[in-house]
Amino acid sequence: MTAPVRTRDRHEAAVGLPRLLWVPAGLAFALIALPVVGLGLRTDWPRLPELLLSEAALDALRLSLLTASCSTVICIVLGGPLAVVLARGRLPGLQVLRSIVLLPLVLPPVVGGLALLYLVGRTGLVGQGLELAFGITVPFTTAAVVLAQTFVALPFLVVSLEGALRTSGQRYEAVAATLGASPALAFRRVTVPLVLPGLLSGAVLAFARCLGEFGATIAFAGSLQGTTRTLPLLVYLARESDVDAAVALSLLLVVVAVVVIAIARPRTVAS
Amino acid sequence: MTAPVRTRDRHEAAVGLPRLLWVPAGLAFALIALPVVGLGLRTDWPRLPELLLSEAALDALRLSLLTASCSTVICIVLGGPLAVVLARGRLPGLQVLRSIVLLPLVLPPVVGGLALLYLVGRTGLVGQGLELAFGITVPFTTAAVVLAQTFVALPFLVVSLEGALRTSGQRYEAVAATLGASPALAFRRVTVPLVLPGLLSGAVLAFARCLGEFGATIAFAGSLQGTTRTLPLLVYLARESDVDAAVALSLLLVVVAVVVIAIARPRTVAS
Amino acid sequence: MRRPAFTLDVSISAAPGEVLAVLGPNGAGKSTLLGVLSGLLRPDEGLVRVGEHVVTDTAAGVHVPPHRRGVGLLAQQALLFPHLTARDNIAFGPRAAGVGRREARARAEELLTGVDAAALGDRRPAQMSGGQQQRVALARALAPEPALLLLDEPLAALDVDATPAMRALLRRVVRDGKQTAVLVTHSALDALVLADRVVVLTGGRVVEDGGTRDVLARPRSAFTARIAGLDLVPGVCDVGGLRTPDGLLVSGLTDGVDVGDTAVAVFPPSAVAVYATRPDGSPRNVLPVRLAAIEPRGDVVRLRAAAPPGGPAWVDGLAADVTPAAVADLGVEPGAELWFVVKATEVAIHGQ
Amino acid sequence: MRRPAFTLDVSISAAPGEVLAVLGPNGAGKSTLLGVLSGLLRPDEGLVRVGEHVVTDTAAGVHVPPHRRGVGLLAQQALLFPHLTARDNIAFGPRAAGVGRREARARAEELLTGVDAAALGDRRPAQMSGGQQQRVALARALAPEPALLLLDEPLAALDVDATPAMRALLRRVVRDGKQTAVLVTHSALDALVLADRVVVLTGGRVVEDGGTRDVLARPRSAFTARIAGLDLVPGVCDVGGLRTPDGLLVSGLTDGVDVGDTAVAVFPPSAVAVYATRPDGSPRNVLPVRLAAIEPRGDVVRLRAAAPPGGPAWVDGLAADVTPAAVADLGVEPGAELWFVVKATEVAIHGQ
Amino acid sequence: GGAAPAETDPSPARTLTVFAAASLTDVFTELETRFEADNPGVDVVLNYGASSDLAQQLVNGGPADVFAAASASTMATVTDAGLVEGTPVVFARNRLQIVTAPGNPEGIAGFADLARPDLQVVVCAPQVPCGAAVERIETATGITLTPVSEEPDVRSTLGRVTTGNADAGLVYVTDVGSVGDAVEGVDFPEAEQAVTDYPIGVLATAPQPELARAFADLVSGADGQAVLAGAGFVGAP
Ligand SMILES: Nc1ncnc2c1ncn2[C@@H]1O[C@H](COP(=O)(O)OP(=O)(O)OP(=O)(O)O)[C@@H](O)[C@H]1O
Ligand SMILES: Nc1ncnc2c1ncn2[C@@H]1O[C@H](COP(=O)(O)OP(=O)(O)OP(=O)(O)O)[C@@H](O)[C@H]1O
Ligand SMILES: [Mg+2]
Ligand SMILES: [Mg+2]
Repeated sequence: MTAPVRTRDRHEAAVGLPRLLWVPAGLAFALIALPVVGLGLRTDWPRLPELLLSEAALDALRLSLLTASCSTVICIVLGGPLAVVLARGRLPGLQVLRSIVLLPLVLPPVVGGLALLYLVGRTGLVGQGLELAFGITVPFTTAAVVLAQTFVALPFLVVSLEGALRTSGQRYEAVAATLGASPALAFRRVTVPLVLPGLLSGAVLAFARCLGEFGATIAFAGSLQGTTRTLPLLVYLARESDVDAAVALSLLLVVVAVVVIAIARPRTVAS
Repeated sequence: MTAPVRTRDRHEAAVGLPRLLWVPAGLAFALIALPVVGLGLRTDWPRLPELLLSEAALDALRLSLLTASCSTVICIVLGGPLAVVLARGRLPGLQVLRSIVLLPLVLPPVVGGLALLYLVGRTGLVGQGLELAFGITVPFTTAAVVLAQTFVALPFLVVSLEGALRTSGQRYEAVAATLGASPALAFRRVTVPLVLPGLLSGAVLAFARCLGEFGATIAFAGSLQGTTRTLPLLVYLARESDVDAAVALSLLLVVVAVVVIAIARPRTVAS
Repeated sequence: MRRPAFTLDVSISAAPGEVLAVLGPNGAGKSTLLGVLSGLLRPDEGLVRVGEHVVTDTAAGVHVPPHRRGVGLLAQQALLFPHLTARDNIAFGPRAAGVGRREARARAEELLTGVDAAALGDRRPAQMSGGQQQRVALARALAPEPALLLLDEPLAALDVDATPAMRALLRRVVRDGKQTAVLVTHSALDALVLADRVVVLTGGRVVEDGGTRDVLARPRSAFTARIAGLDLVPGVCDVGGLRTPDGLLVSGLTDGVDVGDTAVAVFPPSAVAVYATRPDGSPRNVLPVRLAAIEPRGDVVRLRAAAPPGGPAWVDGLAADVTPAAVADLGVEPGAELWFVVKATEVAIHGQ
Repeated sequence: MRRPAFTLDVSISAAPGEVLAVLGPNGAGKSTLLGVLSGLLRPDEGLVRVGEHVVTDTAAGVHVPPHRRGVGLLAQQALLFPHLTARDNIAFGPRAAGVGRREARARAEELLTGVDAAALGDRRPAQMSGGQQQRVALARALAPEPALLLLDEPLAALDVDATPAMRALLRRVVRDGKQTAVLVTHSALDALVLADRVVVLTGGRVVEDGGTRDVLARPRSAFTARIAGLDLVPGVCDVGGLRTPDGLLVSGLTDGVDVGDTAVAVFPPSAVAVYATRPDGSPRNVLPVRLAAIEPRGDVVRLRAAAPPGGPAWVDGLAADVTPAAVADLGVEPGAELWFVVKATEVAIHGQ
Repeated sequence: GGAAPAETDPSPARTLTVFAAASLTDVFTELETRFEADNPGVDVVLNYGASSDLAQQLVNGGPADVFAAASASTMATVTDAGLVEGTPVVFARNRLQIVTAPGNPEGIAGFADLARPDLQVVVCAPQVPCGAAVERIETATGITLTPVSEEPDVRSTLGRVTTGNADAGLVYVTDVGSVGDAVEGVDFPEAEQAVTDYPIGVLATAPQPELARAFADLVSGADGQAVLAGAGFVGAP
């Protein structure tokens, strides 16, 4: 059985890995881990508690967690359907749509932030409309942070979920249809549970990207303590005056990320 | 048959998509596309040729393409095996390794660059060794750009490939083993072809991320025309004095990305 | 329905409540046919009607999606939902039809018992054996009680204990329920027990179509004869028998066929006597063959013929049922040259 | 080998060059057994030896990986490599063994012809029918000529034309080649044609083990009797026959069993006469049954019994083969109450 | 922090939004505390960033009361858009200093030494104010540097030297002061020819014009100047 969702039988003997793989895998791991370890070594541990427990740091941490969570939820709610349409839809020009979805990845985040400012800023196309119609201004609010994060993180979710949808195929949806399930029901009861691992790993990627987001946020949402100054922005500011503080705050970011991912990931694997 | 690699039968009737999905999918697409369109509207088209054909722009474009390609290749060569080990290996603590691989995603790129500098810089742990042993200094060279890009892009490749490996499962490798294929052979002739779509979409993600990379490059490699100043760095600088130029150069980046992705992607789908 | 190197071109119909068996060699287009009926495949040209409703009409551009056809399909591969337990797999269809959770589970429980898998209710597909999966898949296909039920080899992979029980269950469901059913099978027994009518497909075309008993008792194609366990020789009707392509006359009783018509000669393997040397005697049909295989079957042993060197090709595949004692007396091994002898009175010749 | 609610506990062996058939109901552990032999599953406790080499020994912590066991496995699911053509699928094994590309393709071509799929060489699995995939999978398993070949229902999903041909091919390969083979099947015919010895598994345990003919001619378990097409009644040996659990005496010829031993009474369905009313006469064994199913089988019709209300449970599943004319005379429908009558001379009683 | 800065809330809890160049972080954070102490019920919200980004935000409708830029040209972007009330005031100036490893191991004495081929020198890119200053000095002295990198901001330039990856760099005096003993600053006379101005302006659209003027006054007033001087800035002209 294909069983993306299967309980691994503890009796299944591991299919061996080619030995040679371990060398590049080790190198790749070292490339990622060593710089972070180096960062840890540079850290001024005794000063750490003071730095991390400052009001500014706590504000930023709270804001970072809040906005990254909101953005991830929005990414799932909007990006999930987009991934399904890209993977399953039969539209002319789907190929072009697919490339466009990747654009926020290529755009330097600051430019992405500027693009958002041009669009949703008070003088922007959409921004003017929003202000006239509802009296809402988006930039420099926490909503702007969420928007900026969603913009940069959306492609992550879409691309990994689309990959999972493609790999899992449509066989089970076809079976559901022959059992009388409407597309909506088949989607809810078959597609979603089957691609849950893909969705979760996409969500983890998106969350991580949101947590680390800097350029688009500072350009679009500004850097206001408690409202828009997330941890990465605080790191940037701290660097102006105190590199040690910046490093310490980065480590906080790293720890938060590892904790959140460790909480989210097990389900990916167990299911 | 699971057939991630199958020729789609043109007779297969599409399993319908729930209608309601199109609304969030459209929203998600608008969220990504509208800012970019807004950027296009802001562009000073008459000045475009002059801006894009300047020596600085051409140098940056050449450098960006060169380094992003190199980095993507390194990501595949190193990250591919790492993904396989993470998806298939049976090691205690794999869960932790898996979270660590995501760190470059969370770390603000500038901090990532700093971390690399601490490690491979002249006074860094590895950097000192390199200088003593081979007289090599890495920062301020094109190699540093590649290193910085590889560092930030590696998780993309690893995570999406690992997802594909998990979804495709190990059934076919088990079959290969019962036919007498060693793990190395099974890897080459079964695993790799089966996860090719996942590998390609991971590579596209990584390439896009490399192309847009700014923070780690500036912090680690520096910014010198022809050697380390890639397009995003040029965009960032240009924006200090001339926002129009920055927007134009960003559009160049966008066009390059779309072209490269459009060339790379079709294979993902056809195969 | 056209595919590279394969074209399905059939016209079949089943009356409401009728059970239609589809027989045919591998690759004949049986699964493709069910795909078209269920709506999972779109034919290049064609019209499919279920009850009063046209569900596919390529001329008019009609293609009703599978879930709105009232058609259930048990595909050749079980494809149980890997994330659901056996019970939830079976309850899926009734739930999709709007049946309440409790009622759907009760129905699932009942069907689980029906397919003799009551103990497996809480298992996921990956925790079941091949035959267990097949049972649950059958139960799942039966659960929504669609107006038209399409079953692709539903009894494959089942053990001897289960097969009669499942067959009885299917019979109950499709005969007593007022469901119309199309059943793909490789077993004459399934067709005989379950089906009113039989369609035989070969190479994407209908080669036989009729009441189950008629078709199996008077096969017109080599494939049907093989399924029915009969020997068949094709040729042209001649006076007193059938003239084979190489000119030999097979004597037999003609039955409403005119001389010169294409016809087939049919006889049961049990009517074939086997000799190691050419016998002299009353039987008119004496065929030189090479022994291809010896297959014990319960009380008798089936000897399967192949064409002898230089002999006619049409003897290939003919079977003779003899007693084990006779085989011992003959003392033969595959490859030996033998004579198959059939009395003319045992040979029925009918038109094609 | 332990799993929740299932434990496989067997000890089997096959001499070099021997073909061993494994029979058993669904979920008996047949596939699990092959998994352990091939090395894809690690047993909790156990020892597996292939030729001279110990390949699994849980006590010593030995587990040779599958690809170094010289063991080939055709699993229950075809699982053809979806990215390779049929030809490349078959050539995979020889290529893995270091055979040159050209030679491997030649071997693939030969096997493709052997499984009657020569036209499919360039097709991908998704472009083949179920039976076609099964053929290619069989060819793929045979291609590397492993010392020990494990085949899990290799002839399922094949059409009647193909089955004898594949059986002959298998026979050629496993009998003439010096390969040892373990063959899982649900068909007595496969076992009789292909296997020297038979092992019957039920619920993870070996219930019978012996020469194919012995086991099938003198079944000791209900399952084996069913596979062999015989009727079986379990009980205890008594003077002149077999005493069933509910106290009835089934008369028959005892055969080296002592009174008081557990034993089974075995008789062929063809020896069973059927009456609508209780007959008077010489036959000693007169069993009241309820008719469960009527199955036409070639020349005869098989009547399958179920326990009548209040009657003994062990009659459930007994079969009687009668002529179609007799059925017409009886004029019965499933559910009718009948009498099954067997002469004592037809009943063999042997120990268990 | 707290309430969204866009709100014009007439209640006693008033919010003053100040957009300031990131290099002013320390100074303005201190001045924020003072201003809030002097004006109870006022919450100063500071938005730090690259001057050019801040200018873009303002041009695109960013709701600020005060803008303090790190260069005259970025302030010009905002005044050209007609967003500044009156004329911006230069409240501080900054000049370049050579920065080297502690103890000046390479013995760098003046601007001319930076052209030595054995040295790895980093400067700011000409597009940013500190790089523009370097360019002016180069023109004035006729000495052309061949830096290994042209950084996009002063902090990056400084970071190169603090981490030991460059032998010398050209940064603002204020930056050298902020990192303490990690580096050593070397003054050179040509720096006086390329002083960078820090202008401050009250926005025409300021929701809190009086408070804005008060804040600008604080910065250019004695208190502000003292804090600025403490950070190494040269006072207003
Ligand atoms: N996707 C495809 N592309 C091309 N040919 C195909 C495709 N799928 C099936 N075929 C061919 O169509 C023919 C009919 O296939 P189908 O699955 O209907 O056969 P079947 O009668 O069900 O056979 P079986 O008894 O083996 O299941 C076969 O010859 C097969 O090779
Ligand atoms: N992963 C698993 N977890 C728990 N139980 C399992 C698992 N896989 C198989 N089983 C159980 O183990 C038993 C043996 O399964 P196995 O597949 O060996 O049966 P089998 O004899 O091959 O049956 P079949 O004839 O249906 O193929 C079954 O009862 C099955 O339900
Ligand atoms: Mg089929
Ligand atoms: Mg099995």
